[in-house]
Amino acid sequence: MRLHEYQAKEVFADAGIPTPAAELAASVDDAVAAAEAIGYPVAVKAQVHVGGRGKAGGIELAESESEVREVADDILGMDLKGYTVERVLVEEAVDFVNELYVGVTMDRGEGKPVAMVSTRGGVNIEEVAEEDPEAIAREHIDPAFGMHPYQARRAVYEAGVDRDIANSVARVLQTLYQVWEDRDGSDAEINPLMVTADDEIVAADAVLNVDDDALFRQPEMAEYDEEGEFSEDELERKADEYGFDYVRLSGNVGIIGNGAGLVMTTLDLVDYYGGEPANFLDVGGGAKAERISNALDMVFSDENVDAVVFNIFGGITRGDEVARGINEALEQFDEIPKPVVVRLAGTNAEEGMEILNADLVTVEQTLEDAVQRAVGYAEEVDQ
Amino acid sequence: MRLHEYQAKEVFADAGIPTPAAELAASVDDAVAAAEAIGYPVAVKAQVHVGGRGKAGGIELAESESEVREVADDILGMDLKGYTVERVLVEEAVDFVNELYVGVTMDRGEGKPVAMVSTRGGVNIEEVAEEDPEAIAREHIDPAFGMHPYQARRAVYEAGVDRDIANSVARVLQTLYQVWEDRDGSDAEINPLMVTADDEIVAADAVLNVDDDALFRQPEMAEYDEEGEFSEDELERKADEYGFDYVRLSGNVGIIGNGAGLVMTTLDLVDYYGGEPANFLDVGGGAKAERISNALDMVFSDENVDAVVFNIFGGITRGDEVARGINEALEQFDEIPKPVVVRLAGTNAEEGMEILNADLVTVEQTLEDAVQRAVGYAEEVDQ
Amino acid sequence: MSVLVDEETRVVVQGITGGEGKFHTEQMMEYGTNVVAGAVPGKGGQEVAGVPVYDTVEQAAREEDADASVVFVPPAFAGDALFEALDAPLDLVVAITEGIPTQDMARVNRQLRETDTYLVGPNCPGLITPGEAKLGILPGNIFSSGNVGLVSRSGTLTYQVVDNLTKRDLGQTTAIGIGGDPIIGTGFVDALELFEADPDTHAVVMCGEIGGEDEEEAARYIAEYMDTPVAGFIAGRTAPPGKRMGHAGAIVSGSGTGTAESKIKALENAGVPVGDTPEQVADHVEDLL
Amino acid sequence: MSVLVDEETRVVVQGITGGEGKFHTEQMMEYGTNVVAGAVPGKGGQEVAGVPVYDTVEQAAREEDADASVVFVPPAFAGDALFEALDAPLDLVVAITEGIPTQDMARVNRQLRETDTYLVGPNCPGLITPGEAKLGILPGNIFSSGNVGLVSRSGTLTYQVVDNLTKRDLGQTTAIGIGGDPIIGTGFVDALELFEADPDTHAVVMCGEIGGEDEEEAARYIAEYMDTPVAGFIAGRTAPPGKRMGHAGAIVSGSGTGTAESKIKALENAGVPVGDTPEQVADHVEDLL
Repeated sequence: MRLHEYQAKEVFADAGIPTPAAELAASVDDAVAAAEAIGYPVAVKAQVHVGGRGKAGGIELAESESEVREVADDILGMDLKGYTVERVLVEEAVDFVNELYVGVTMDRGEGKPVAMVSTRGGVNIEEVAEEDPEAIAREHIDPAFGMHPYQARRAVYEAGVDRDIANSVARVLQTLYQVWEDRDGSDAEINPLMVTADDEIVAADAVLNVDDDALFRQPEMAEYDEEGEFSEDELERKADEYGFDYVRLSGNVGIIGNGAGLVMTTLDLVDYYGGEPANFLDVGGGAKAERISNALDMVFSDENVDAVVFNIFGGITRGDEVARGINEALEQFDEIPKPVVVRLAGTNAEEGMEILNADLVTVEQTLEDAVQRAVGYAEEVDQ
Repeated sequence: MRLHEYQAKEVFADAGIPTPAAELAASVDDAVAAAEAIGYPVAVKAQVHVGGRGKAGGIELAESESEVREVADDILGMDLKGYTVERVLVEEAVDFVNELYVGVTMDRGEGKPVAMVSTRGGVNIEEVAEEDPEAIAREHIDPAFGMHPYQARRAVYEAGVDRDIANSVARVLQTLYQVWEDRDGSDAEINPLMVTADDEIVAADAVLNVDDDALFRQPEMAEYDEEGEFSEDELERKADEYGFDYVRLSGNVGIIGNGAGLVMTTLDLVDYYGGEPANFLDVGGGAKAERISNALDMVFSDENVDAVVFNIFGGITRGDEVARGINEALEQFDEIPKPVVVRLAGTNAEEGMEILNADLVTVEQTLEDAVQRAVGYAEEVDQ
Repeated sequence: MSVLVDEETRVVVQGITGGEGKFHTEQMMEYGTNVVAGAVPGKGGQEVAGVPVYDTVEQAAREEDADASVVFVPPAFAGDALFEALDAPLDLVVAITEGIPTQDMARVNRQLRETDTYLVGPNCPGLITPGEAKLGILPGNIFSSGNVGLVSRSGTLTYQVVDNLTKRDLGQTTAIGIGGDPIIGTGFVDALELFEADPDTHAVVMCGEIGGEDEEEAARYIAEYMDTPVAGFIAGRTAPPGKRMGHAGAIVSGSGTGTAESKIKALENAGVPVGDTPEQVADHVEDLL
Repeated sequence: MSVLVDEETRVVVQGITGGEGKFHTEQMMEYGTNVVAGAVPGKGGQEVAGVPVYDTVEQAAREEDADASVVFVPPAFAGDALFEALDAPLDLVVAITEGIPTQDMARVNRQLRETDTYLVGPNCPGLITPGEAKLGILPGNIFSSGNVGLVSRSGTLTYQVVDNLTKRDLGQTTAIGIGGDPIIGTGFVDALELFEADPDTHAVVMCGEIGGEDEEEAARYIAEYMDTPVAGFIAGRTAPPGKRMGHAGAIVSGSGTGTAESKIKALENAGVPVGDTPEQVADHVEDLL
């Protein structure tokens, strides 16, 4: 779960990290009022979950009331990489002499948190990591002890941060780690951490992503999620409601399966046999009739989809239950919206095959045959 | 630093451990008012830093206003093992069916915290530990991770606590550990943890001792210390003010030295040569003139003392500074109150010997000689 | 022979009184697994599926001489359950639970490195030595006994691949589902080490997927240390960057690490034939034996 | 020969810019100790007593090839300084600081067990190999080179005993003040092991005191493993129960453990002659050599 900039800044500020004066605004008038209260110049920043907002025109400076009115009007309602901007953060524009980067994330390979500092802040840090890995100082954290203060200092000195501000930056990094740990963060980042002419440091942007699996013990973060996105992809929002792992793609073969690895493999096979996957949809383990019906609804609702492959290998999931779910879902239609190819294997697969209504779906015995048949159907429709 | 029962209960209750309704009272009228508010029966408990208050008559039950008046009058102002009772805790008397013990302390041998549970609460746990060590379940805690919930449960089940209340007791133990860790405890204890007929559990007594070395980061605990003892031994209070490590004993040879091991050794030698040590007084490392003067003041103020041995082996401490301090301190007196034997060795010892005013003190070259001389003086005075 | 589990393995089920715990205990016992106890705080003294339940794992291990556990404890309490299992101590802990917070697993992982226990999972189907014992939720009927070791990050993909093997009479020594989470106990390299040391395992199938660098690390291990031949499969060739493909661990990073391409290349460079389809994996195994 | 330190030992002083740090750096260098650097956050680039100061211990260790540190950092920050030293990593860390919170030391001690570093202290005078190097605050002039190893929980008591030895020409290989805190790094047993392995140490003096069970443990070690003879001294025979005698660790428990009597008995049972006075300790050493 990803917090908006304004939410992450609230959390960071509460923990003691300096952030610029700022107010959230949902209308041009509110934006102007906020800017008047804060004083000029201000930055007007789109609050949407996309990276590179600045380059895409989602962040603008304004020196006066008329400028605020103009840029707020531009940004509010704009489409930013598929997301409609419904709110902006109006923020004191900080006069900086330097931009740093500080971040904390989980290093999967090591199975440990890692804290990072760089003097090359204000730019895409992943690019820095590729071009010049030495420009980022890294400290691995022992998850039993948490971050020791000397580790924050060492990372800061190692990164080459000026000695005058080193202690303040180390304190920010230490606090950022604590927030990351306390809030079950997956990533926490300040980029840029601005340094002013009189050696003040200010978090000019803020990222805090929270581990979805830990939201049960992070009620405050879960509340932030409620304030979340207004204009996600409609299908992805539906998947959230249904509780599916779902990723929308650009092809025309809809894919439903059980288990992440098997669904990915089904996508790969669609591609291997010359088709294009329209989505990743995992119904999970032990899916019952309603889930099956919801999954079909998802894929049918995607207008890109021309044919569907339904691939189940039952372990906990039972083939007979899946078959009943498919029948129920399809029997509601006078005409089946898109051709559906079904392949059942594993637990109660034979029973399932018998139950399936062969008037409504095409049944195949192997994964390879099922995928090829669905790709064939999709090509036919496409022509 | 040791908290009073009422203070420890405040801390435990804040952390979520159930404690009985209670009020502090410094007068009989206040005690009665408290009892009326709480409802009868109540326990009236002396708030002084001594163990075994119950047996010594410092805790009494009262069933009515007249009884409260009577016992509060008895207890307030009473002398309990050398401490005058100035305040009592008036507390709801809990109707219990069982008494448990839970505690957390540092196991020096292992260098790790240890959590303990026993179904033999309400009695002196050190006696239980000696008579029947198996009656106490122990869990060593990894100080890197803190106490895992399974450890609290395991200790509780291991101790044989009834399954009906096991989870509640485990929660109390987990909380007690957290308080111990968060507050830099040296010992935290609930004895007895009472179990009522309807399986409620209540902390009927509370011990929390805080690591003196950690008070700098425990401002709330330090504040409790201010409310602390009213009637400690006057000399021990003086030692606190001066910042000396001081222990008062029952003999008549006053002892001043630098370094705990050497001072203990000096005490042992006084005993070995037939004398009786009056105190342990360590002036610490690098003592300057004022400290020396304060130390002499301490020992002279002890009316039991008949002679003083001053034993310094200089490392950081410089013999010449010590000698000057002794001279200054003694030159104030028209008559030296008690004979002082001085032995200086180590850093600048020769200079020190020369500086010492031989009219005021007896100088000896070795530790053994100095102790024997002081013991001799004390015997002379004693006769 | 086999690795990690056989018919002698004495199993305690953590969370045996829950719906899933009870169901799979019965399934495991039906398959022949030697389930000797359950462990659930507060439920000591009960019986489930004919085995005694204890309040703590330590009691269960002590009283019933258990040396392995299968964990069906809900995610909020699973981290603690794993610490408890490591501390019992047990030789093998299989964590089926999905959705354990990552930071909990980082702490468990830290402790794991100080023990001699094998932790399989979490978020895994478990492992099976066909004809002897299964610890977990795998459907026993698709497996058959033989000389192929299998290690996989995915559950149902494992079933698919095993199905292809079994249909060609390519039976298995042991199949291990190591789980799809970002932080897991036993990884590819640990499993490959075990198979390399097992004289009855004549070939190994390794099913990887996008995300992380474990497959690349495994490829280095295979090139350097393995004599037993390995065939590979990598799921997620068509996964777009930055999207989580079901498994919390299955994500190609924005900067392009963790791709299927890089993993396939690493394996092929280590001499591991990688199948484009599960069927091709079975072809490769036939060639290797 | 010697244990732990000699003239080759390359020392970084943590907290070198403080009053005590600076003073004792000069004293150590005057004695001949090879102090190569200081480490103080924010003071990198400065020079103290002619040696360069670095912001981190790791930098100091890397740039100046240091293998040991002496810690004069104030108690509130000392725990962190010790973690930093262990992580540099260094072979030897000597913590002079008095008053480090016990829970901080429990955490340091936990980490220590995962490293190969020797931590001496905290709350100790340090250690000295006469004529070669001292790391700490011991007065160099009372020591002399010879064949007696010394290990002690107390500072000034060490000086007293050494003085008695030196005056009889009983010089020392190395003298180690292990410190008087409840939780310390190197204990009696560690030090005795080192002396037992040192061919030049022909006898060892062990000065204990009341509190804890380290002396009893040392007695068991001596009885079982040591060929080198040991003489003992125990301070605190007259200490009353329940009172802290200066050292945080020097306390006889209410239930009567940690007494001088028990320690003396344990040592004597292990064949260690225990002196009633420091002078008698020197007598015993003469007898043992």
